[in-house]
Amino acid sequence: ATTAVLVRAPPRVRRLARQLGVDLTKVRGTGPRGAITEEDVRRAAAMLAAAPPPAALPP
Amino acid sequence: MPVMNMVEALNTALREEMKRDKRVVVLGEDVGRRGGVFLVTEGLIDEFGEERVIDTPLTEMGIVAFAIGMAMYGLRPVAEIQFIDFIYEAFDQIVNNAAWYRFRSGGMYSVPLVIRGPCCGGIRGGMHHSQSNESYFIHTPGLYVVMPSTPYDAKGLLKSSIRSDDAVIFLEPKSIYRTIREDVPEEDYTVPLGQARVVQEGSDVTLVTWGAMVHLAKEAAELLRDKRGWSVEIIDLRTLQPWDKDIVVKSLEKTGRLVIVHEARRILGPGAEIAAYISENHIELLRGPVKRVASYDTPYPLAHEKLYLPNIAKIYRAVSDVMQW
Amino acid sequence: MPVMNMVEALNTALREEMKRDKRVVVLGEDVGRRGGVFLVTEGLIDEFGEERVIDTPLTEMGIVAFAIGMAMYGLRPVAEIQFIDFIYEAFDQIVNNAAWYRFRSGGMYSVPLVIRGPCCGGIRGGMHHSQSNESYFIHTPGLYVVMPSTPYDAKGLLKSSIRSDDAVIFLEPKSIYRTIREDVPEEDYTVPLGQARVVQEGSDVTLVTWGAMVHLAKEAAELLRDKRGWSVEIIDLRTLQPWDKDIVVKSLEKTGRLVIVHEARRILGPGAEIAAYISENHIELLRGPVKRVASYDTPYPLAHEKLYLPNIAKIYRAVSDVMQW
Amino acid sequence: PFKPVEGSVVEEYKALLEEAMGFKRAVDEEGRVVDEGLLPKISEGDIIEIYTYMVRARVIDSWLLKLQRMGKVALHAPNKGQEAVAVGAAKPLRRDDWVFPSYRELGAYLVRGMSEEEILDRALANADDPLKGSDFAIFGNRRYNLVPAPVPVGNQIPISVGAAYAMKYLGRDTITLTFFGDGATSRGDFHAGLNFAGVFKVPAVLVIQNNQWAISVPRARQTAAPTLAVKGLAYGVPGIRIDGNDVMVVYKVVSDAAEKARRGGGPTLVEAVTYRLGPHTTADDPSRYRKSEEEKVMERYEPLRRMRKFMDSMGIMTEKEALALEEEWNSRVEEIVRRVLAKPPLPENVFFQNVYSEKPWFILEEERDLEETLRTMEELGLSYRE
Amino acid sequence: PFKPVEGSVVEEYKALLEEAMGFKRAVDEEGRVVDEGLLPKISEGDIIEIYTYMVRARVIDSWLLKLQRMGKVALHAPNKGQEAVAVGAAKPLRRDDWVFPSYRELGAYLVRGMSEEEILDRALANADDPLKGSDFAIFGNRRYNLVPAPVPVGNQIPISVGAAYAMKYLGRDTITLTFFGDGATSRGDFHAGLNFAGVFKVPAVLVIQNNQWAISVPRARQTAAPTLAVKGLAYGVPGIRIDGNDVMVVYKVVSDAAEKARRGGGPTLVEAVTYRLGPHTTADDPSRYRKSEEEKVMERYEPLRRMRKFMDSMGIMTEKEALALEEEWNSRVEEIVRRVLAKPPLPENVFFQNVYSEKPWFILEEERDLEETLRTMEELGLSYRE
Ligand SMILES: Cc1ncc(C[n+]2csc(CCOP(=O)(O)OP(=O)(O)O)c2C)c(N)n1
Ligand SMILES: Cc1ncc(C[n+]2csc(CCOP(=O)(O)OP(=O)(O)O)c2C)c(N)n1
Ligand SMILES: [Mg+2]
Ligand SMILES: [Mg+2]
Ligand SMILES: [Mg+2]
Repeated sequence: ATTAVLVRAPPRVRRLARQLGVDLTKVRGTGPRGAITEEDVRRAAAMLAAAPPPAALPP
Repeated sequence: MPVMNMVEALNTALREEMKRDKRVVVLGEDVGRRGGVFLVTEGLIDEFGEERVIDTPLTEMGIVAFAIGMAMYGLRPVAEIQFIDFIYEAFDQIVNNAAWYRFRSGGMYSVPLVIRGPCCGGIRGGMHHSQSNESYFIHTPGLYVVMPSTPYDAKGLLKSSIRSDDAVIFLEPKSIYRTIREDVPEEDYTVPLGQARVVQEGSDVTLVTWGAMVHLAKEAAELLRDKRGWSVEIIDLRTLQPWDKDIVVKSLEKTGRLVIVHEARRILGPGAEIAAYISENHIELLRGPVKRVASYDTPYPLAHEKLYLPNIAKIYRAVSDVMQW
Repeated sequence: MPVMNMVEALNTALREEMKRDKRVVVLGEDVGRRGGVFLVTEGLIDEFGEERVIDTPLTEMGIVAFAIGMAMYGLRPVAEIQFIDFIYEAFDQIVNNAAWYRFRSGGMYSVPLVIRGPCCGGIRGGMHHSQSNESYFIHTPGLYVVMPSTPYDAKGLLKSSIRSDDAVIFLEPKSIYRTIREDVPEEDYTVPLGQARVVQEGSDVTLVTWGAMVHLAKEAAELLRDKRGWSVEIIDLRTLQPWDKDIVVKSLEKTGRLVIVHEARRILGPGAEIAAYISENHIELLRGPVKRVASYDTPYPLAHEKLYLPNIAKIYRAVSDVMQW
Repeated sequence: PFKPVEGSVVEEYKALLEEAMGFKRAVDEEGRVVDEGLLPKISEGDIIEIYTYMVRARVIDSWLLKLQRMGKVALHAPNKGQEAVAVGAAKPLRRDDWVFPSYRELGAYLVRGMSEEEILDRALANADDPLKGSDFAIFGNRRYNLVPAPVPVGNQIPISVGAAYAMKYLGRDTITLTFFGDGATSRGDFHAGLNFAGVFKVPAVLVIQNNQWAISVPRARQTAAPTLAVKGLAYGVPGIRIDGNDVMVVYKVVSDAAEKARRGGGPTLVEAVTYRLGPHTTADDPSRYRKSEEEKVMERYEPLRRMRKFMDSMGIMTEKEALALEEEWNSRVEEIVRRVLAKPPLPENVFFQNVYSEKPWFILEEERDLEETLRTMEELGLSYRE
Repeated sequence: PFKPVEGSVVEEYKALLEEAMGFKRAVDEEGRVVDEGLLPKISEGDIIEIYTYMVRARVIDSWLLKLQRMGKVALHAPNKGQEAVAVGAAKPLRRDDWVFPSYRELGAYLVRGMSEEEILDRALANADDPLKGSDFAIFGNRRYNLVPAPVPVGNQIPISVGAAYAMKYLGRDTITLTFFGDGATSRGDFHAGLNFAGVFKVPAVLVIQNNQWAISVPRARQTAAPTLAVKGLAYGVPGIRIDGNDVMVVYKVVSDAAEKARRGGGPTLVEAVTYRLGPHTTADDPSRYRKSEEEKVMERYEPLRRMRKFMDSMGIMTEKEALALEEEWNSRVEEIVRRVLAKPPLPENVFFQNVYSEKPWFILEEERDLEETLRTMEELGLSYRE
């Protein structure tokens, strides 16, 4: 029931990512020990918003 | 309004409470003619006599147990422990009886006792005249644990402690006994137990502290503002148990960053509970780690106390760390 | 391999160490003819005589101080505290001397002492025969604090403790003294201090615990698997100070969720340090809050111990809470 | 200070030494009066009352043992053989004096006015338990100025001395009476308590129930001093050694010491020599550390038998009548036990009360946590009762 | 147990009582021999040596005071007036005996072989401090079997008794010598220590430096017992009261007690009556609680003056020669002080050593934290030295 990828982000950042629809496994952390910070998530969210919507995945 | 240092404020509080209430008695080693080694009880024996200002034989166990008996019978004893470092002989009596007699007796007996004494370091007192051992008491239900950081609070908190129906451990940071002077009203006032105070407002990081560290925190905050432009909110807990969680949570809602500064050692120091409580109940408020600036987990070293205790550099580092998040 | 309960395993450990090393002596109240009230020292007096298995006068302060002197002179005393709840009279000697003599003497004297005794609740022992007071010792640098959860570990950890050059507080959860039996090798083996053990692997949540709670945790994990399909990793710390942070961090890298279960009270219970350490150094591993399942912050109540102590329902709730994150 | 102590003080101390190493008794083990002067001046009615308290103590003691075996009482510390100390010492006190018992003073509770029902409520920790189920083996009730003892042996000693100081300070003419065992004399609390009692000359009577054993540790292992009473001398407190199985001498000596204390004459330490005829507690097995022969020899000295012989020889009550009293009380208590067993248990959240005078936030949070837990238990079909 | 203590024991105790309430002295305050039998059988050379140790103790004591006033020593507890107890008790011991001092035994350290330089290293907590700057006012060195005292008053008493038990258990013929103050007799540790000493009949000599004061609390407030030696009787330990300012009787009585202990005769409690002529510590102001007249009267009893008169009258050394010795040692120590003040301080991370036998992970983490902190301090231009 868990992801195999180790995500490093404090709970508050994880919550924000959920709210903004950011997939944390795809975010590069700039915080201590490479952890993802709130700013990292906001930046990723901004890029998501700027980028064109992804093509539908093949079934 | 007279200007007082903490020793004078405490002396005044004792004097006023003894005048107000015949049940208040003072006891301990050298509290009589000597007036206590820091002179907190100075002059009381002249005003109230030997039966109310009691020089005891040299045993903390005896002092505390004797005071428990007095309190159960209806007095309001204020027991001085000459240095809080010497309290351990009394630990059995404090835990089992001062803290728990109400519970053990189904509420039939209470122990309205104040155990007070100089605590904490910074005056080259060495291992046995410098300890910050509040954790042992915070972990013991039934006790209030109090530590003032200013003369004003010292007087108001000691009065509340004497009037409380529970046993109070009242810790006096001796390094600021005489270094801080401020206006202290002559009239009767109290500072309620369990309520913290915002020493200064800030928006970037919340610094929770108490006792002499409040003043260190203020210095550090200034440096952080000047050097880094960060705005530090400082909270003085004043009562360490029960601690004022609401004021801390409210501050964290603003800052999202928490640093705790205390003279007690780090491992199971009071900061451990604050950090644990926040991460248990309000972790979503945190942008990053909860940092503790505490003494190291060694006995108190006479020769290097300035490196052992929290200092400005350590606070500076801890705040810088949490500001990375 | 003989099957033993924890009492038998401890008795064997003492017997073997006493055979191996003449410096090992046992002392305490009723440890001689009576064999200790739980029979941990049964038969030792017959084998080793009154000078090595010493019934003392009734004072924990005396027992501990006397043992400190023995240890400083070169013996390896194992001092029994009849119930660990009675240790407070010895607190002064434990803190100032057992824990700190090495430091105070610049390393010239050490105190290779083991203080052991039954701890913890669950057998209708009431306020003074049920306490889990390990926090007081964890907060005191210089001490090792150990608590086994199985007969195998009990033997191996007690041997390590006796051979350690530091003072060890060895806590025996009396509720599982005789309830768990397992193979215990006859040969000499030790379980190293400071190393935890993964009791069972899991992927959803890390449950850190020790002593009798290990067995409760196993029951709860089964229920959680059956009812909710969650996979619980259980870590038995075995040594509470210094605790094995690496094993916990490694587990959190997998699960991202932490629940701590202990019989000690919550406020500044050992769980506070674990939670604080993780939120200070590894908060980025956490998906959500660190939950503590502990006893309530009241004295131990005889009449309602089952509601006071951690129980399966409380663990169930705590895990359910962290699984929401 | 550079000289010997004055001769008169040395003489005084020699006299104290004789009292501390002697052995006062009014009535010997065969019920014969051996020292008229040590018989208290009390009426026949008083004597019967005293004997009745001793009988009631023995009866309720045996019921507590039975209830423990039935699993109803968590633990009991038998009183058998020590009834004379508890009753004889408590009887001469006033209601407004304070008594600090240990855990073998059922007789003292009864003398103070506690009923068998109240004792059972406590022992069973039911809804009427005044101590709210906090601990076992401990009794006390403020209504009777009977302070619940701490379980840590001897803790009550310096506490009681503090209470005595408070009485003196407030100008009351009350006193404290404190009980503790031979084992307790080794604890720091004894040292502090006796020393403060001496220094502050408090109105206190301190009674050692020297029952020869501290669980398995014999009296001789407790201290190398020849008696326990002699320890008083280390504190400037007179120590008197008496036959604790002779209720008459206990009454007389404590009564005198109490009046002396009341008049400002300071504290007295009384070593009451007695013997524990049963196990230490229901969790103990004395055969591990003492021969049953010893117990048999000691049966001869036990206080009820002696009182029966004494009353018989004095024409107060025949031995047969005296034995019948025991039967009678046994039936009465059986009745009470039946009633008490039917009482409801303590409420589940009782242990959140009385931690503080007012509940701080964390107690309130935890009280809510308990409610939540009880709900979860119901959901999961778990029960916390055996 | 139901009988009085045997007559012979009572008689024995009466004799003990006389010793405990008496006052042994060999030489009076004017240097006159008052009891030949209490003079130790030692040579003139020994006497000069003993006097020299007393002189050296006084000299280093005064230097420690000076250095404290200069801010070099954190705190000092003056020894002045009590040199005879420390020197007289330590001198008869063997090198392999263990000494547990308190904090007024400079003379004992010297006798054990510690040099002035070593005392100063310790007091200044410099790089050569064997106790590594851990605390103030405490001295000790394993090399001399001189165990550093705990600052909590009296803690060393039961610890030393445990060490004495270990000696006996291991079959050694060594003993322990323990020093403590009049105030220390009130602590639980005294009670436990003396009681264990009596019960286990350990080879120990326990010396009370009864200097009449515990800071401001006079001896009479410490206990209502007429002497402190009488406390031994509570533990079956003989208590002997002596003139602690008469180094001859201290030597004699401790020497006898030590040999008795060595031969398996058990422990002895010695109450050495003395007087603290200075303040309690450099942080104290005695004028708050005692009249300076008292001190003046007590000067007459001080031990160095007495020794000079004694030696003069015995033709061992004139008073003038004896006084010159003090001058001589003062110059020597001045030299040493100069050298010691130039020594480097302890390393910054010294306090992470000796917490455990091996550093656990959290100590290592914190040691790194200190390094980091020192770097930050440098960056910020902060210093931790005054
Ligand atoms: C401080 C402390 N240590 C140990 C115990 C366990 N314990 C309970 S009763 C007892 C013996 C007490 O002996 P004594 O004082 O002679 O009283 P008695 O039981 O003989 O009445 C012991 C060791 C305790 N209750 N408190
Ligand atoms: C347990 C403890 N309580 C209090 C103190 C503070 N204190 C230091 S010395 C002292 C008085 C000691 O008196 P005494 O035992 O007579 O020794 P003296 O100083 O006279 O040599 C006190 C109260 C202490 N060191 N330890
Ligand atoms: Mg109060
Ligand atoms: Mg007994
Ligand atoms: Mg003194």
